[in-house]
Amino acid sequence: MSDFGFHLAFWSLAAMTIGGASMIMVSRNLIHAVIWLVLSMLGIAGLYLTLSAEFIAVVQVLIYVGAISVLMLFAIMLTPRAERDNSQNIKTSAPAGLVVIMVMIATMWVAIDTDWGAVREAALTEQARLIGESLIKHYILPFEIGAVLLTAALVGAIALARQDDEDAAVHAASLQAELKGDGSVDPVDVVDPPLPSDGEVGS
Amino acid sequence: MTDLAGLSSVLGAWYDFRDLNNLQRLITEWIADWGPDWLASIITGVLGALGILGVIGPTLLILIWVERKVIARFQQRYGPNRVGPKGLLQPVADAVKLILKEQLAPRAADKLIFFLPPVLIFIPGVLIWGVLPFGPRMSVADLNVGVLFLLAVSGTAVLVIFMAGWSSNNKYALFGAMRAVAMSISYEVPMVLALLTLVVFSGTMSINGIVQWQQQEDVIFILLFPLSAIAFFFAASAELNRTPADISEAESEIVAGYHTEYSGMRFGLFYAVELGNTLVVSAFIATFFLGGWWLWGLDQWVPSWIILLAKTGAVYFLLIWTRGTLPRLRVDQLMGFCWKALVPATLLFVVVAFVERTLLISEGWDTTVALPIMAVFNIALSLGAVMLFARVARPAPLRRPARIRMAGSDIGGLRAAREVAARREAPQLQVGGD
Amino acid sequence: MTAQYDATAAMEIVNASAPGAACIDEGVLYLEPDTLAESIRTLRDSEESDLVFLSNLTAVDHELHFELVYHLQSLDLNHILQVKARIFDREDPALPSLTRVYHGAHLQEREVYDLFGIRFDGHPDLRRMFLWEGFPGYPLRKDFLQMPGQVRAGLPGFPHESEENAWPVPGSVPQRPLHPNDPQPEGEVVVADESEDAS
Amino acid sequence: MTMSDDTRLAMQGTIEALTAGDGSEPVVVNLGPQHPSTHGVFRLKVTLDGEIVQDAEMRIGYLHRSMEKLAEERSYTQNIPFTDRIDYLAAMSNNLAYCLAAEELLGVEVPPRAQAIRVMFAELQRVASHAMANGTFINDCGAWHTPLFHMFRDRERVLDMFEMTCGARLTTNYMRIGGVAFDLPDELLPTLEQFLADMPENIANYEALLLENEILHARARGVGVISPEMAINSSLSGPVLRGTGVPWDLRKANPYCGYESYEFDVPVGEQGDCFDRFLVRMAEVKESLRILRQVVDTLPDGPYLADVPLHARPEPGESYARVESPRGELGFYLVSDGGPAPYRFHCRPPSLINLSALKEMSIGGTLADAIVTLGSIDIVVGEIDR
Repeated sequence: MSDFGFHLAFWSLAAMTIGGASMIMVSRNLIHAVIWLVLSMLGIAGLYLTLSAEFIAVVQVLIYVGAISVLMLFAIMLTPRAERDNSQNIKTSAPAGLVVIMVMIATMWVAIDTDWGAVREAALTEQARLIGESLIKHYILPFEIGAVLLTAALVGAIALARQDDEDAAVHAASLQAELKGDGSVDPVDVVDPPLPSDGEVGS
Repeated sequence: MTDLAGLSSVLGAWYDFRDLNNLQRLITEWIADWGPDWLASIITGVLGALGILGVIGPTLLILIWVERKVIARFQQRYGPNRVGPKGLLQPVADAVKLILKEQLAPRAADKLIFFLPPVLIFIPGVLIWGVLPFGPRMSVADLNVGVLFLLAVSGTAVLVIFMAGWSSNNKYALFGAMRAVAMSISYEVPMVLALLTLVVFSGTMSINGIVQWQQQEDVIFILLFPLSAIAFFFAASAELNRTPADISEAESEIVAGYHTEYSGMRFGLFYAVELGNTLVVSAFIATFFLGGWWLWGLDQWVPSWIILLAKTGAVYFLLIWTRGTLPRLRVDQLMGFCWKALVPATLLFVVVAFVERTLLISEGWDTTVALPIMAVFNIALSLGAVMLFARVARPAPLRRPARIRMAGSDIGGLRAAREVAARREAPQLQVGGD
Repeated sequence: MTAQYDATAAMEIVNASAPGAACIDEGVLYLEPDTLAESIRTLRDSEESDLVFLSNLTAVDHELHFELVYHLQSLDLNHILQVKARIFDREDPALPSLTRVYHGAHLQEREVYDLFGIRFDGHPDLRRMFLWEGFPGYPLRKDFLQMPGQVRAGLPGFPHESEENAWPVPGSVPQRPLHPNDPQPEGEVVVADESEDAS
Repeated sequence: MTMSDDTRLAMQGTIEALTAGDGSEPVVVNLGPQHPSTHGVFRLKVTLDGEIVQDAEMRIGYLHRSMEKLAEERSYTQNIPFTDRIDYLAAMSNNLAYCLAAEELLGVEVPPRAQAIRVMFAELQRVASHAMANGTFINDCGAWHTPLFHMFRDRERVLDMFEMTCGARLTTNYMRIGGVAFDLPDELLPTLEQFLADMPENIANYEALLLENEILHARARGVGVISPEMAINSSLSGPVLRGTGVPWDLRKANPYCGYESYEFDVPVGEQGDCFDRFLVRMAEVKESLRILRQVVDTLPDGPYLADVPLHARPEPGESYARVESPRGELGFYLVSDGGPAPYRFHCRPPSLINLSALKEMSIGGTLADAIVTLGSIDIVVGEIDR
């Protein structure tokens, strides 16, 4: 591919990535922020493509755009509406911002300082195989630890969700008590009343 | 095994309609002679996109007609038969009507996000066609990670659906969007696992590679992994929001789901992409499980893309059939079906595929003997798994049969009811139950 | 065939538990409004009457009083009993609600409240049902249509029976816009809709 | 740090939701008045926690035409067309119930042929109405209209027979006080014979398509359950009551129009869920066909209309007549003051009263279950609002 096409792709994708990322900070609405995040992620996937890293690009889209962003949307939808605003308080976010800026400077310094030699052509054709082999053979321990961690997170999520269920039961009970209190017809009594011969119906 | 060298010598000329790739290659070479090479890549890309759109556009219009006509026949009606010969122009008339209609937006809608989805939904809808192999060398992009690409692109559509539902500021739309998202991330799991079975067994992630594997081994995957094929079919119809899994636009519950607030051509775009996705999913089912463009040597004589279209049509008919016959499942039932039935079943066959692949490679079994044995074994295993599931996972209310008794001379209230219920004779009608 | 349940027997059942709560007038069982719910509960729970099914609940405006009509049915014994209650207070008519006895009275009582304006004390959700809150008047009352000309609601008679019955009643206010084919009323007439053009 | 009013309001709502027990805010969704599965302009306001119905409240009156008041201004015969429009899917049954009430008031004897014709049309109407009820019920379960269109074939043939006889298909206005408006036309009986010959095969088709359908079972079994005690206490009637196992049918309990001379049976369910109601309706269609067969075989000759003056003035008094309409117990309560028009005209609408227990049936189920329950009750909004 010629320089012009490559540069065009690189600069537009870089603009997309950084523009999306900046819009995340600017937008007040969390759902808008997620959508900008998706745009940024897509830009990164495009950058991977320009590096001929098809596998990683596709995985980036699959995981970050298809899964992580959807997960974020779920989290937002499950959050009470009052807490859905983007942060408003500069006092609490300033230290965090400072830390982020420092980390970014450090990363950029390392990135510029490192001597990235040209990648061998052969490595690119069989990325999937290489990644798979290195995961299963070379990095088997971290891989397994990651798997265990994810399983633990899964179990934790289930446990949290279960707890909510009990709350709902309590909620229903309190509603029933409320209904009993104001002297109206109690739906539970009404739905399943004792036989008329045993007692009174609907009273 | 097909003689590929001989085939390509036959397929060399640009006018050979069996392989339209020749045409494109000639154009590319011609441009490369005089222009810069980036122009060639851009022009071939544009040509490919135009080719896809040229295929989808008219096909969609015909498909709407086919679907309406077939459904009408299921329902003892004629279907569209007024506009044009046999009603063929009805979809065109509908499209013109939709374009002319006013496009409304709710006042409280999130305007930008509301306007984007009908356009954005087209991107995955069109991109996904890019990796579909119409022939040995006929796909716009023959990626070596084609399977992953397919999953990644189809996964992004759900985000657009969420945008549409959320920005409408309508509760039906939000319900539809949340249902669509929940469905999509759930049914992606069995879908991925079903495809993983094929990837493990054939050892390639290229879609064309999977077809070529089936061609090489003279077997179609639905025979080897029938349960994966069925699971993929279910998962695909769930992702496509088609009955019996159309909960995200369940008409009787949430009106039209996430596109409730879209009118005019905006709705038309959603509708078109939905139909287009149905077609492309049929094509992928045909490709993965039915051998795609290959059909036991027939592809030597008939253009491969016609074979693919025929198989696609058969799968598409199956999708229409289920839609016309079955009621819709509930949200929790669909989720339960996914996680309790499809995921274990597909997972089982990933393991089976892994074991069988290992036997084939490391033990060096003869495929001509081993594959039929494996097919028989897998079919038996699938049947056993389905029967086990039917026995174990049946919901409690369905375990008792529903009975209708005749009251006879017992007419009255609770006392008569007890007498009728206590009768010893067989009920008039008894359905369901274990 | 569904038999008519003997009103005297029903009266005895009611009066056995609450003396004076029921009386019979022209063969119809009348219940005291104050103890209506208890009396009907007694009739429902009694083995002999077994009136477990509220078939119908409605009201009739007898101009001087309202009459609540209940049709109670026994399914097992297959008999029906008509029970009535009278309310003489036209300004604020009220009656105990039957919702604690029959869940099926819920909607029917709301309907009566909506169209007659009769309150049911103890009803859990007494709101207007067909008409909106704030609708002026109660349509099924006989005085709903009373207008300046003192027209009594209802069809006075067939036109062929007497001259007086020919519509419109002379001197009355038309209840609907005049049709060109209608006989034009004589004398001074207040036209309901002055903006009507000469169609 | 300032907080917007919106945020404060939203926060308050959240705190309320949190103190109420679980952290989720309930959503109120209006099903209707314009909604595909509320069968007219019926509005169900459901409060949802996720997909679970916490509360269901119905708002009605969008179709209120004040028929009971209008009827006080019209003579007894003039009121018959109103009854068509009360339950427009079972106009014949409504005509019949009103005419029975008026006849009781006037003391009219109905000739035997008229009685047989009335039974014939009431049962044809039941076949048509149940076809509609079952078809739309499957639609509410999410089918793509296929069973509905199949069942509409039968309904169409019934409506053709109505048209043949009285000129109207939906609002028939066919019954008269003292009989029916017209005698049967010559072509009706052959058409009816053909219909009776074709129906068993059609019903067998529906049963093959629907009865063992696992998805339908999953959607309708154990959904919208109501106990027989509660059903009786809520004044439910018709297939909804019989679905709970209570064998109550006015055609048997209080025979009118000579129903006692025909052999038929009353199907009852067991569980009281939506599927039982559906099965009861399917079985009732078969019983209706049985009655129709007998009516055709024993159709007497003679006058089809008693000699009743159009301008009838009944004695002061009251009457309450009930029939078993396709939806349940349909009653008309008439009070006469000796005038030419009813002093009070009241209709006991089965559709409205069958909704008494809708809230109890829906709470705890999902939104989809509430829709299926509503569909299984088989409401007609014209009758609810009147």
